Amino acid sequence: MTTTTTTPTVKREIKVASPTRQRVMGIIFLVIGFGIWFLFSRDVEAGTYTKFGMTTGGQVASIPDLTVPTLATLNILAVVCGVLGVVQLVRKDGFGKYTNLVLGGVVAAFVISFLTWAAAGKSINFAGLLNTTLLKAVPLTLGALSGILCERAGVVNIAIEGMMLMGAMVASLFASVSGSLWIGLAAGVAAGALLGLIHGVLSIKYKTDQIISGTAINIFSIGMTSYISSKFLQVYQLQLNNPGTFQPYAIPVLSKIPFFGGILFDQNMFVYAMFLLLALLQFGLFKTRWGLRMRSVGEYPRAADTLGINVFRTRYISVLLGSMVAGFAGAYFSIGSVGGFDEVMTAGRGFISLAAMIFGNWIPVGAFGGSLLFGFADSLASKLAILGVQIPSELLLMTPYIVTMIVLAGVVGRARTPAADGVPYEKESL
Amino acid sequence: MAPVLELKGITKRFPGVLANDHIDLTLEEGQIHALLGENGAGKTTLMNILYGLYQPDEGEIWVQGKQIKVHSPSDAIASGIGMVHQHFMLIPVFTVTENVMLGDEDVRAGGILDRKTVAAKIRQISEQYNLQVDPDAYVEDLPVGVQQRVEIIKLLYREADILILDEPSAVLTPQEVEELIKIMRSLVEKGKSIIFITHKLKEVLEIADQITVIRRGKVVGATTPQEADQNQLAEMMVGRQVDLEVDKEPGRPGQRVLEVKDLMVLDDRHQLAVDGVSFEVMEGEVLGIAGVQGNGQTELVEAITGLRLSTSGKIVITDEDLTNSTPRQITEQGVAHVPEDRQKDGLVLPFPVADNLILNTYYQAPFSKGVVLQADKILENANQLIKDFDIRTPGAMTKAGALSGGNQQKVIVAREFSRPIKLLVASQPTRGLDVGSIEYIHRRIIEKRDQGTAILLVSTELDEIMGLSDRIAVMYRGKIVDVMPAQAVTKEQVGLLMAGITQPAA
Amino acid sequence: MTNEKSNPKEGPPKQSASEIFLEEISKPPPKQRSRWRGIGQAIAIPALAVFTGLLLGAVFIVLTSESFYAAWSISPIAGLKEAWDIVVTAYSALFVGAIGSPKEIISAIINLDPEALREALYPLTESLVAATPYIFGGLSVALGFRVGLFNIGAEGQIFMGAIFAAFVGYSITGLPALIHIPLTFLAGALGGAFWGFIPGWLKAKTGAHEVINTIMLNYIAFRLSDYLLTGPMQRPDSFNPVSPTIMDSAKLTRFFDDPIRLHLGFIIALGMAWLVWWFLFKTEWGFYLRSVGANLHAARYAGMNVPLAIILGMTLAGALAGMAGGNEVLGVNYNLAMAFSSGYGFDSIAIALMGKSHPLGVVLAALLFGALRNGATSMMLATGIPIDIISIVQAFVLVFVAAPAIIRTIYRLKPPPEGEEGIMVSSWGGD
Amino acid sequence: MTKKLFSLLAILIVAAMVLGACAPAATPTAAPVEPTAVPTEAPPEPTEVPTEVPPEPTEPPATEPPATEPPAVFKACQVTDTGGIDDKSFNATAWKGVEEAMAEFGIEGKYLESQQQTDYEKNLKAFVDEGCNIIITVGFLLGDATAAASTTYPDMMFSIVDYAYDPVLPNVLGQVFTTDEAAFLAGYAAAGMTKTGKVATFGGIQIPTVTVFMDGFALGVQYYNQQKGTAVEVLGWDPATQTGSFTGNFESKEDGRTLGLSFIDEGADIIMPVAGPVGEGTAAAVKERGNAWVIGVDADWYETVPDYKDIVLTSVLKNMNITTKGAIQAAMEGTFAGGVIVGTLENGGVGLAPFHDADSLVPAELKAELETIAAEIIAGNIPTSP
Repeated sequence: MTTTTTTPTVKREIKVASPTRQRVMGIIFLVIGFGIWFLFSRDVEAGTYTKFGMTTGGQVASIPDLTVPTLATLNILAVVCGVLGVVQLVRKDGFGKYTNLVLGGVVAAFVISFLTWAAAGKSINFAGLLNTTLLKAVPLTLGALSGILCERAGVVNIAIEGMMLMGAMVASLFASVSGSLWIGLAAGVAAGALLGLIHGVLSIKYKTDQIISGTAINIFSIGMTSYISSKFLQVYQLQLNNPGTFQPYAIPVLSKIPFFGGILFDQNMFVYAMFLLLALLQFGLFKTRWGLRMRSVGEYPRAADTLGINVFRTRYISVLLGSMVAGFAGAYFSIGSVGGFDEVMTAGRGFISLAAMIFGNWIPVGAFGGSLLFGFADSLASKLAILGVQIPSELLLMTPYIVTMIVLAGVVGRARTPAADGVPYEKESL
Repeated sequence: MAPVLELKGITKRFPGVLANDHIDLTLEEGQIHALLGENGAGKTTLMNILYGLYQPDEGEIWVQGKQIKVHSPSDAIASGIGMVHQHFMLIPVFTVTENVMLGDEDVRAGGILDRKTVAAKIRQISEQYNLQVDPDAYVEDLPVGVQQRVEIIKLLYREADILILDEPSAVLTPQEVEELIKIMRSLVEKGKSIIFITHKLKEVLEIADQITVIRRGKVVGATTPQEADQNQLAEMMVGRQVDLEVDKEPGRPGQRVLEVKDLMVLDDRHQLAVDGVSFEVMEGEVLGIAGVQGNGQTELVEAITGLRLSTSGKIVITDEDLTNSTPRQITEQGVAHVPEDRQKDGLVLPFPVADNLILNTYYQAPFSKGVVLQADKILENANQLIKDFDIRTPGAMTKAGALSGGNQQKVIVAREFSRPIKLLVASQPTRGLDVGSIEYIHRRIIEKRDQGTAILLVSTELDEIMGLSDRIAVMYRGKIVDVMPAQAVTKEQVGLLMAGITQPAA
Repeated sequence: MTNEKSNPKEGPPKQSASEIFLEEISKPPPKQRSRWRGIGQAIAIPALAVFTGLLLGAVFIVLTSESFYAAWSISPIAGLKEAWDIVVTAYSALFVGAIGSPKEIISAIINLDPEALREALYPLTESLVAATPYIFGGLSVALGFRVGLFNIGAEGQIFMGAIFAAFVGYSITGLPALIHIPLTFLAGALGGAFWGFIPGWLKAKTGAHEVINTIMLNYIAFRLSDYLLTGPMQRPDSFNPVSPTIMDSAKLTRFFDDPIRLHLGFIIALGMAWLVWWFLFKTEWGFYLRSVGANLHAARYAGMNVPLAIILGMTLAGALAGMAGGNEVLGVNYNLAMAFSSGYGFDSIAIALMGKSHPLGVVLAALLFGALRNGATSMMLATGIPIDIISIVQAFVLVFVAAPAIIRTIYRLKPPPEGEEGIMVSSWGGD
Repeated sequence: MTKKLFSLLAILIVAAMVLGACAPAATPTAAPVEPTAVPTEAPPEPTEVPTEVPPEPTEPPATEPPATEPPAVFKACQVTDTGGIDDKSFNATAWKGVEEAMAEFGIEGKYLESQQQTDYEKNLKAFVDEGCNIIITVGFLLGDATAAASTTYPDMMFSIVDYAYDPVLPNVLGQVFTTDEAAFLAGYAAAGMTKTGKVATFGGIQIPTVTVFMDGFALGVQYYNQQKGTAVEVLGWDPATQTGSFTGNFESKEDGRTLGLSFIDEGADIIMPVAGPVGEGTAAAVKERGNAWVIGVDADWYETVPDYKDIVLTSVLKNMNITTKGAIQAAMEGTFAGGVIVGTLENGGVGLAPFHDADSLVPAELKAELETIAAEIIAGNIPTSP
């Protein structure tokens, strides 16, 4: 990264904005507006209506479903986007610092138009869409938080996938044997911690390259869980791999909030835990002594060392906490979402959460945003399949990956890595 | 009364190096004790031991008449020892407040940081010692001089009584150095004691109460400013007679080689860093660009060498318009570049010396035939250059990372000087080098000038600029404020220009 | 911030690759006389790493065997004997499955019975067949590391290579093998190269991290192959997601009669390893790419085109991975079916790391992995131990190779004179 | 300094203790005799259709189970496809057949998991070398490899699940299933039971063995609509255009859960997931939301995933275990012959599982209709595939 050297000394009088970008944005808005009209509006007969469901399935409706005239909605959205584009182009400096916000709005308009069009004459459950978006984001966010914990302290963790798998298996095993989901959860977290300890010892004490250590843990975990699974869990399915699941718990009052209540406050423990962890970490990292010290170790361990902060201990603690979160995320798969472990059931989520972490610039809320984006694209794709859009399923299933790539390339710039991420700390060196 | 600090027989060995050899040092209360020595003499190692970063193999540390064990910086801090490191120990993405409180935070219940209280303390300390800083500013946005103040505030915040300042003036303008000296005086007045590490003789003579000189890990002398002069000190430090002046004939400028016209360049944050700069460099002359770091010199050099695009203006090298050409096109026009940061930009440290010597010519004959590298030619070239440029290395196949700083720089110089060049762009060519290497590099540059090469020298070391240049251009806030013949100006005049003449440096 | 890559040197020209490699991994000794000691050191660590990995694997097998606990409950001695039996049975099956039974081999040689010899050598050749895609994949990841790129996307590139190779293999007819084989093989390389080019280009142009993009592209490649196999590339007379069988003229030559499947691909893989070594260490292009990988700032200052190197590095890495895919289709499977690979790409990362990103190291690591994988089948057959035990052993071996300090501690070896050296790859911390 | 080694070992041992603690606890006594935890008393008697193992084209029927003692070391060996033995789908069900044969006939059973496509040929050869008497291969992915092996080893008996050869190979018995017939019944039942007027199905990956379920299901619903003039909607599959919902894998239960939730959000109250273990995720979603049913596939989920027995409406049975066991039996008795064995509604190869606990909720009228339709399908009067 570039900025570690001491660069600027003087304040410059002249500020040069990037006019090209502003112009390009304007054109993008226009193109989207045109696209809504060209792709969707022209295709719709007058008089059709689109119904947006506002309550998730199995809930008592708190607000009525929203039915909109398809064509009018599309035209209005197209015009709005077009106008925004014109304004952006005509005004000097466009929307200035609000440009990204407007861009978000325009993209949202496009997505809504798309849904309105796809569900023309039918209905689509909007609340459900957001609900599955959130659910899909849960393990990704947890995984990304695990990564943030490790990497903010300067230890690269690509072993999230392996830790998740191990957490999932151990949680299922212990919950089945003990009959208590909580014991299973604790065991899953402990399994993550154990792998974290190995990762820590290898990368902090032995200064092994952290990518290698992480890769080894991934391979080990996949092998170990599959081994145990085929040798024991599948054979004694009912005794060893039948843990049950945490059931949703509707928070009184809050779950009665119209629309959002059902999505946010009628979930199982893991969803609440994710929000709690997210808030704790976001707050902890930037507002507490613990966070300040941990980040200092990830940015400039020698500086931290000179101020009496124990770099090694801080890193160990962070890696342990991070791997515990990964173990927790793993437990979500086997006892939080569905009951039981299956070989490679995490299906690459650990790697995707790694992407979410980088995407969110190592900031918890940002990683949550990345996870939501992925979850939304994923849910949207499955909604479209349900709506019967005539696109081959395989191509629809590519959507979340493609969306992530496009957003990464287009909107999010270069990531700002913690400066000492992946660099083993040598206490004494000339 | 016992001295504030006493080091007795400190010894430290690193694999293959005896960094400190039974060093004794005594610091009296309210005094400034200068520790003088060349780079690599063992000053920093000694201070790192005192500060608990390293553990000594032998020796004792006494503070206020009591022996202490310093296992970690926390122990040092607890004993009232504070240190400003040569490379600032500041985290660029943190604010001043965060940097100051790190490790000794004021917290409310639950470990929540109390930034307000700390910021108030910082303001109070700033006032007391006249160290203005904005507690809420991000360190990466601050000028080096201010960053140094932050470092000092860090010590005062921790109520350190013994302050170690490691090469504090290396990165400052003359005016900032003046400022620093004032600060140091006021600290001593308020009862603090200071160990001042440097290799700059003038500063030592100006403010030190005691002077200890070390060379190759050993104390070679202790004296006071009253008893010693610059030449004596230099001799003690280097171990031989040193000629502090660069020996050179006046330059004989010939044809124009480089012409920069109305050049505008943006920095990484899209701010204007080079603001309409114009100048020329002739054959056989050294144009020195003086200026405090961060006034656009880096961007200027990068634009000339093709590493950064300019937004407008022209760069012409021997009648060829090379504005916004690629680095390779420019290199092939006979432009050599000695970069500012030799480890980051100049060398591939894991590569052998031989490979580093062909880093920008590897694709040309005789090193490459077709696409195949000619190992024997590469080796031959390396052995020749190692001899010609006196690079101290076990062999051509030794990794560049294993060499000392001076020899690393020699590798770069050898690579750049050994090809036929018309223009040499040298950025901070001697930063962080020992006196011997500095001498050597300076001699080489003048030699090159006398062969008719045009030389653009960018340095923040005013002595270097004064010593080498035929003409001096001063850069301030992205503009060249003046260009003048070197003989016609004094150091003080240039120093004022560097600070922007009318207003003092920020 | 020392980035201690085991960086090879441009040795005197007359050295063989293996000599250079051994010197490189043993930190070139300053004087000739200690050279053999250096080589011994170089071999000792990996050998001990493999040994220790197998040992820990054995402990694991024993601890998960019910019969061990049963015997242990009778008496500890019975338990230990049972443990010994379990391990011996398992590992001899592994050995025979990977190398072949020495008895059979010797008797076949004595009797000069070609058929028996083929049978006897079959396990060994199968190990080579299994190692072939690992060589390609390992080279791909290793090349990426050398250019400072982390190619997690080998798996997707393998799929793309397989798709391209299969298509050219079955759709073009009437060519002689002499043309068709190279053509299909190159098509495979092209497919992978295409899939490597995308993240390379994105990184060079937008700074988007190749780790994210290659992960995403893996999934896209999986879905794409699903789509193609159920649609455009489906076998005409079938509803199943299997491509048509490739033309005989596209099949990589096999050297022996059935059942030995050893084919030209193995030779090509060795050739590619040599080529990659030659390219990286002997040509100006290799110098260029390695410079960018080792220090892109210095490379840029020296006039090298860094974005181009990134694109080129990813593309070449992709091409090598694509060859792994093509090799499997053209040499062994003769068609492309859904889920034809599960994890070659990810194993390749481990292989590249074990091989210290050096082509010869990669070949050796791939041979080891191939042998383990192949032998595991026999072990499972003989003892019912799930194949996954191999992954566990691999993980241990990788750790020990990467952290020689552990091995040195266990076996009380003296540290090398110049301090310990592990393997380092550039991660996203280093720009 | 052995501390490091020790700590490493300690980690291992701790990990193993975990297993050590559970494994024996869960193992009743000796392993081999009753290796499965799934209730193994007789194979599940599917619905009302006969259970006898179907005779097929060429050879005389394999009547009742043999009373004679089997040959000493008859070996039945199964090669899985890349899904592995625990795919909770055809690999698992076929293996269940082998296990049943082991229990019933006292033979030896083995399996090999294939990790890669290249393993198929190798594993087949390994079993031939091992001296297996019959080799069961599973899935279309092994189609080519099995055909090749059958030519190389003409004396070996093979049976392949979910695949058939045309022309038939003399030593390979293909097992295929008209799953659509059973799924049709499930669709009809679902249409009759839905309260919201919407039912759903989805698959793992869009391949024929998966979509055949979905086709039958959708057509069953359509047939109900025709008959009753209702407008029950099928979400997730359109048999006409062959597009619909898939998870893209057979592993991620989590995907099954979220997709299940999506279907419930869109108003579906009966879901049939055709995606191996992924379907269990859907069952979890249904259980979580309540108010909905899931229809199992392959085996009777009421039995195999008892956690969800209260929300399993019924299951579409694809009795690969019965056909596999039948093939083994034929091989043992010397009646084995190549060809195709088609599991149909008629011969019990496929079928609809009982409603079990839901039985009381299903109107008698609907049950009667299902029986009639089953008869009609068997008679060939109702088309069950598009």
